[in-house]
Amino acid sequence: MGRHDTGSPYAPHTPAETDAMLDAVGVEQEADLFDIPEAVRFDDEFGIEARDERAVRAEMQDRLAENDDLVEFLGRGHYDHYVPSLVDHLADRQEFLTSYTQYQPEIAQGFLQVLFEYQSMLVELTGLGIANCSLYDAATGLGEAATLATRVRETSGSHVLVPEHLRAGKRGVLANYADGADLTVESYPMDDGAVDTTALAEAIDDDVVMVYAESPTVRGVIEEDLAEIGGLADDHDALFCLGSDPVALSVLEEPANVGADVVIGEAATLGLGTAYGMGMGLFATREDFLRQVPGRLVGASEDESGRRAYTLTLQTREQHIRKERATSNICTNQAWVALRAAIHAATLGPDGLVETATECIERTHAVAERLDDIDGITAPVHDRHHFREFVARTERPASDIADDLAAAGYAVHAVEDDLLQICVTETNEQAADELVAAISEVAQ
Amino acid sequence: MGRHDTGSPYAPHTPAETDAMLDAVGVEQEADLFDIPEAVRFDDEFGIEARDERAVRAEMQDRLAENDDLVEFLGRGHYDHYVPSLVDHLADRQEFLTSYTQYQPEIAQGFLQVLFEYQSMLVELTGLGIANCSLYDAATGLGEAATLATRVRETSGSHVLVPEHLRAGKRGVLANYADGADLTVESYPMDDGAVDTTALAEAIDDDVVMVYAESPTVRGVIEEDLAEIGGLADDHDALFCLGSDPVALSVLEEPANVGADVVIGEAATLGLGTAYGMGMGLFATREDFLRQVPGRLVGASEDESGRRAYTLTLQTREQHIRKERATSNICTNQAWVALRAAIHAATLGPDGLVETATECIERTHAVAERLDDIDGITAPVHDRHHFREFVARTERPASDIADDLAAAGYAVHAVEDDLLQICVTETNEQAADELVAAISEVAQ
Amino acid sequence: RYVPLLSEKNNREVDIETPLPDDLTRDSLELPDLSEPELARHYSRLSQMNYGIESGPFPLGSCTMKYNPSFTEDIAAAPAGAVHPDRDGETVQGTLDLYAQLQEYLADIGGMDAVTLQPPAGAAGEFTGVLVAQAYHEHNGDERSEIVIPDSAHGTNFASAAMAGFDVVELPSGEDGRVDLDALAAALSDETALLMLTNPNTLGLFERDIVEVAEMVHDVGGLLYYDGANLNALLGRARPGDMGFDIMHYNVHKTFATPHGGGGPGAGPVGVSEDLEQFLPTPQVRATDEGYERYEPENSVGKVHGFHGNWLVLAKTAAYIARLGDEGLVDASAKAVLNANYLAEQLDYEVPFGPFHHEFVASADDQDAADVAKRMLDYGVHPPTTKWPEIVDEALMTEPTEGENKRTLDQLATAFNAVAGEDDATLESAPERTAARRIDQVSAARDPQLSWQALDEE
Amino acid sequence: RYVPLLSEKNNREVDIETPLPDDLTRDSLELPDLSEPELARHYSRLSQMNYGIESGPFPLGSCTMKYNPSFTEDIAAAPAGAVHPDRDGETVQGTLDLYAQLQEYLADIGGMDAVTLQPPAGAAGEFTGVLVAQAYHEHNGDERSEIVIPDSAHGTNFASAAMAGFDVVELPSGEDGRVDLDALAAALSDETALLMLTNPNTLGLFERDIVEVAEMVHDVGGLLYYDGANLNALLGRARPGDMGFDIMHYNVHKTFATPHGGGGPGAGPVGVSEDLEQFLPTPQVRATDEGYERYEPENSVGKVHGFHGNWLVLAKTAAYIARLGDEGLVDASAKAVLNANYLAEQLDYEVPFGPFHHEFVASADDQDAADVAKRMLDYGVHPPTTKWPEIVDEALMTEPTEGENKRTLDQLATAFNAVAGEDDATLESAPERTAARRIDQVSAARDPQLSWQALDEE
Repeated sequence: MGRHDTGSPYAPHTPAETDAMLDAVGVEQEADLFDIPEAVRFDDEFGIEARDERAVRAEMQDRLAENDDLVEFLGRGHYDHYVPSLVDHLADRQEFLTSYTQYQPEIAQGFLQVLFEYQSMLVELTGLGIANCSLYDAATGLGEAATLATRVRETSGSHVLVPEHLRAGKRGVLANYADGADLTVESYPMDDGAVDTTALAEAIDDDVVMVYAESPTVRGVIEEDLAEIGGLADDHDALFCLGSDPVALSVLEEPANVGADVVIGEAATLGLGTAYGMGMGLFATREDFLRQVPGRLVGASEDESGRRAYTLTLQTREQHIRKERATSNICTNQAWVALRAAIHAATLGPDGLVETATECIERTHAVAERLDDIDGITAPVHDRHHFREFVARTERPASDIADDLAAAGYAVHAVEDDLLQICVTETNEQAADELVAAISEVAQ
Repeated sequence: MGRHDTGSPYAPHTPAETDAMLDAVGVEQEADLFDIPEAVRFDDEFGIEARDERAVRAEMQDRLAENDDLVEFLGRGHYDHYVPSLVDHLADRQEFLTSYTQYQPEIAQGFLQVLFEYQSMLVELTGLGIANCSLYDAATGLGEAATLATRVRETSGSHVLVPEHLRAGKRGVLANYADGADLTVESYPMDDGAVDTTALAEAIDDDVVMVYAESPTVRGVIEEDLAEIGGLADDHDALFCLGSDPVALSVLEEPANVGADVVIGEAATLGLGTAYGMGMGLFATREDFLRQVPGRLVGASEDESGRRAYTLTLQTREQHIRKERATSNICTNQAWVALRAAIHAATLGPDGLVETATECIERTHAVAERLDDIDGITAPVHDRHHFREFVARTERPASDIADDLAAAGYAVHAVEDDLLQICVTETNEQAADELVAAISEVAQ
Repeated sequence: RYVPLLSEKNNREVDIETPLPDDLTRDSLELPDLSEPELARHYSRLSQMNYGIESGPFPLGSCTMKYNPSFTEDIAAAPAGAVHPDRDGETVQGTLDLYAQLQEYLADIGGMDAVTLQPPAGAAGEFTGVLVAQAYHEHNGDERSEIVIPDSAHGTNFASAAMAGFDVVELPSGEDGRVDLDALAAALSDETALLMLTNPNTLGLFERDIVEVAEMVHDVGGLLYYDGANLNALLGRARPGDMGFDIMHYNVHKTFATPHGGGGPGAGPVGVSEDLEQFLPTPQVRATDEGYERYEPENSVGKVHGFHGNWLVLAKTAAYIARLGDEGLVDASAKAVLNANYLAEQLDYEVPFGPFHHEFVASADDQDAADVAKRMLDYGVHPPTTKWPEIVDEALMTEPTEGENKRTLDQLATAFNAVAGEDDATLESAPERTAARRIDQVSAARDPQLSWQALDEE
Repeated sequence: RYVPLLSEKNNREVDIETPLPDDLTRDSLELPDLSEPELARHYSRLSQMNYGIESGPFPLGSCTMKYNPSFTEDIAAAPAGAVHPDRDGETVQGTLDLYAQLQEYLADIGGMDAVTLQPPAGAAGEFTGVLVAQAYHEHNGDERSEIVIPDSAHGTNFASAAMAGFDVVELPSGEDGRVDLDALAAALSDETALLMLTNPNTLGLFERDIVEVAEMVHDVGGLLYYDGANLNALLGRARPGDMGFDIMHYNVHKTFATPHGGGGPGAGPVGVSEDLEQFLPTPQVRATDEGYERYEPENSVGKVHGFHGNWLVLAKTAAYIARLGDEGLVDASAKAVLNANYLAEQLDYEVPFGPFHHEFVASADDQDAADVAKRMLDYGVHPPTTKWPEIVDEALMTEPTEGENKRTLDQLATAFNAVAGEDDATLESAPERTAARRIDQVSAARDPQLSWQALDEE
């Protein structure tokens, strides 16, 4: 309002200040400062009308209110766990939220320590020696793993093997990363929702640089043959990259123990909740690959007075120093989401994490069993252990059922013609009874 | 979760710590620390089941969602102005929100400075020399003004005069404060919504210790004869107490210029928005009464190094030192709301404040005129200038109309059998057209 | 670390032009005029010059500065709760439900029969309680003029009694720091309207003779008032109602963890026994077959707040109690008492009296307690309440609350004990390590400068 | 000011028991186990050891650290926006509407015809742009192997080009710090897929010959890529699309004030000319008669993010642009450029080249630029970017942004100039006044300790 009615409300200049500064610089007007050839000057308008803060809030919230208010039973790589209020309260402090990358560690010890703690938690969860302090998401993490594989392998190779059941978006991102490294992506078959290790053994050869598997899979199946997969990869000097997430890792066998060389996954399952797919890529790997790791690493050191201090380290791997020979082009990452995940994990503590994970097994099992009782539904389709989610076979077309459920107020995945997928966490479990009832209405 | 499943989640003790501490104290168990006679021990349960954070949030929010979602055109002492996001962002910082009263000013300079700035803003708005840094609300401020009057008057008196149009709650609080000071509260008449100064002149005598008037009044009328009222009070050695609020004061004549000795009012019109009546009492007065002021005062001083510093001052007026001879019993006040109001005022700046106030005049006038065009409605009833709100006369019973409007999604006041009261600010103006249309539907 | 006043950064005087006649308006308004980035830095910086409960321990005796769970803020901020106080009860059933539930929670916890949520602070609760007692006696045609208060009581007790027009009879503490029954007998008479008692008292001592005290007061026709400032010591262990108290207030910003906001807002709900419900402020909330309704108690004392009290604070209170439940409440008190006892055990300062509960009062003895406090600032902790209650020489009134862990208590003890060993000169020149050094409060009071306008006039 | 690691405060190992067979689960999990009050203090304390945009000026060149309006956080936090990425488009019309609007805002601002919001950061935007260029050439049956990049460009340009399998041809800057047309002519060939350019470049200089540059690149069949890192200099004054750029990315966490989050999340939307829309990642969002829908562009490069990009960041971007509007955007650039010019004018350090726009690169000359930065910390301000771009000796790359007022710029200048007059010894022992003193980065890299487990092994 007032003098801030026009122009940017976030430019503090009073008219008198502006005049004094123009004088000091020796120009008459702001336009004179722009050294832009006439030919490319823009003299038109964008036609964006400035609105005050209240109006923008109202407008944006009204717009978002156009989203149908459905109870979501959706997963497949993006999960909704309850984020404790403390996470928002602390992460929103301006000293964290509005800070820059820690190029001046002496005034960034707070954020650096949180990232160091995040890395340490991931080291515990994965059993691997190194975790970086975030990539964009699980998909880009998978892409980075593939390029890492080409760098650490002694001989070149041309293939990456991925499971038949894989989120298309994740495979798509991998393909783009792989392409630049002259790799092609190929699928190996699965059997009843898990890796068909016999088929994998046939598919793999020395031209494979990396084998990727997930546990839980995109369908929520807990993989039982990880060590065997790791062994197969090892036999062919291929990296074994495992996809998982921090909640699952709190109870599942440590990836390091099944031969995983890299763990990637969606670490925003802690810290973020449902965010239209926004995530945060976890990336952990063996210490051998230290100098090939993509992304930022925080290390402990000392300051001049001998006290422990933290700093970004091994930056010579990064693009701003190594340019086209960098381990990755990543610069801005998801540091603040990593901070949120770390605070969330700390708030849960080991008991809370394990309890959350255990519920992801028990609750999912219970809901699947109840659906199986409904005529026209078989659940779970895969005779496996599940985590958070499972697929159910339908007699009616799955997409028709999904549409009917949407009309009734519930969102589920229709993954194939006759397959629904359902994800249950603590944030939608209160509506699970209603969902089961709604499905029984529309199953036939 | 985990070890925090039972007991208070906000008590950090691990079992081992608890044991070590019990050992150090020399008792076997916590119960042994309580020196409570058997006869009054409580061995029962409250029956309150602990719920986790998520469950409490869901439960409370579900409960509040039982409130009907009406667009409110309500005022009469509690107003909804848009509170900029910055206010929440800053006021919620734990250093402000969770701090205590500033008994150790050396580590409370931040809050003290904000309160000092709040006081200063109120000094500018009222023209009076002193503003304290908050009372509970306007009503308790009025009560405190009455007891101040008894303390500063040379001779005792037995009456306080208040206007005929006065919120019952405000009068009720005043009555309780007055009673203890052996005062009775009497009304003087109003004429067409404003003070009937002739009648006031007749009502006042030397037994009156204080005359109270409001501008804007509870009906939104801007009082035109304040100086005359002030003169009448002065003639009888009575204090003139004026009720107003910071938004109105940003354009209305300074209270000091019309002879006000005390200004009270609702200062949470800045900083808080609709809060079920929660408010913050502004209290400003002449410097003569410095040592009789109720509530906390922040003063500027210096620290040992000669730098300006702030501290609570004149605490000898207060109950913790002066006990029953204190100027008030107030201890915990509304400091954080004062901080919010100060930030809100600063965010608006002088232009924004004046613009907000001007809109309270123009917008209200426009809506009243449109209602006046409706058959069955006369508005405004009072041929006066209005601020934020006005009363309208109805042909149908006002409460019937209010009920019909509630059914249509709008809340208005039915203040008398044939009077509706309507308040318009920037937060409901977008629905003013709809309200006018809705009223035209139900006016007859 | 000096932050200029907003007015020193940029003040601006604007002319006032409105649709009103000029004689109704001011000519101009002069206020700070700064942009949002400047304001964000200003207040963010000031916040960094302030000590909150997340900054470190805050062992202010009688203040119960415990951790404030952030989730309660989210509940208070729920848009559905932002309703106008004049809304028809039928249209705000959610809010009334929450009020009804909180009334019930508090009644259960205090052993009371009815609770009003209207008083906006503890002292307002005291005043309300005194009004209720007054109304009770008047209702019985038995006007009484005196309220009896122990010398160790909070100053607000005295002030609240005086505000309602009562004479205060101060009761000297016994040698054990508790109520002396002989002194009480001497103080009581048929003019006694009320005895106001804090239990455990401000020394942290439980009034062991509470049953006798109640009998004595009731025998002369008086009522008993419980000052809830120290209720955090007793949750689930003992209830004021069961001890014979007729009226009590709750300091929700102490016992129930709502943030203190640098001085407020708090809330001071008042509980009463069945007979006194009729005198509570209006409106009360009750459940009916059709939902919740507001009603006016039969012989209500009227209003103690313009509307319905401090809603935002009450919402946080309800959330905190629901989060803790029975077990959490009991545990909170247990750990608060354990912490106080543990800390006292570590101190070099003498701690007279006992056994104490949630707080204790150490004596700085030949040191100046206020200087001790300033010096403790140099050790990075918030000091205790000082020089009060007066029955302990150079009192250091200390209440760690349940929110501190053993390590923090040990740090606090280290700070206390370090200061205990220092000389007067060191203490007098403290604090040395804070943003502001010792502030001259004497000249601040002698020549008060209460606004930037006053500074400008210098 | 040392805060122990969470694991040093209390770690706990819990046994794992689940309904799963034991061989699928780990035996135990060891993680910090602390209560909420302890955690609140831990992180609150750590935050106080960090410098944010509300702590003071942040003149990091090429980083555009401007004030982040807090209201955009409220919009991002709106529950109605918290939807799953796999929701049917028909059920998330609000979200798609916002995407469509932001696509349009950005297209208008950049002079582009279509925009994808999928890239989650600026470098991801570059990679996306390179993929689009690659797809374009391949679509034309014209595979090309080289990308030309000036030596003053951001390191990410080189890395992004390499990631997509291109060879990088580095273009030496001309004597005036801009593109040298002769050098460009030498670098271009029929293998040139793309020229990646920052304009104004990292020296703050507008590429005056941009029209000729574009012609030359297009003449050899190449495309032009605009690195949006410095777009804050040009809002409403000039548009990359009008200069001949075919592809560009936007750094919304720079130009459009979304908070940088200590390293992210950002978002790096990519705009393209009409011909290239067919290659954008999938899905795109468009308006139809029935509302908004997602669709896959005809020859899409596929995915660059697993879902739909950094939604929370994009919501803030849209809110910021709507708040400013045309006038605000133009003013933001004007003030950013004015601030840079004003600040440069006050410095004792030499500032080569010019005229510059939103940033300038001063030379510390015979001082070590990194030491200068450390010493500036002692003056309470954040230092500029140092030692880059390399074409200025001991570069101090400085971008104050529009968010600073004259007083703050004067303070910054005072800090710069004070340091300019200090000797090497003073600089080398800096910082002296910060929580942590100079940190040993060399041994951190030589013997990396990247987890508390690694520390424990020591």
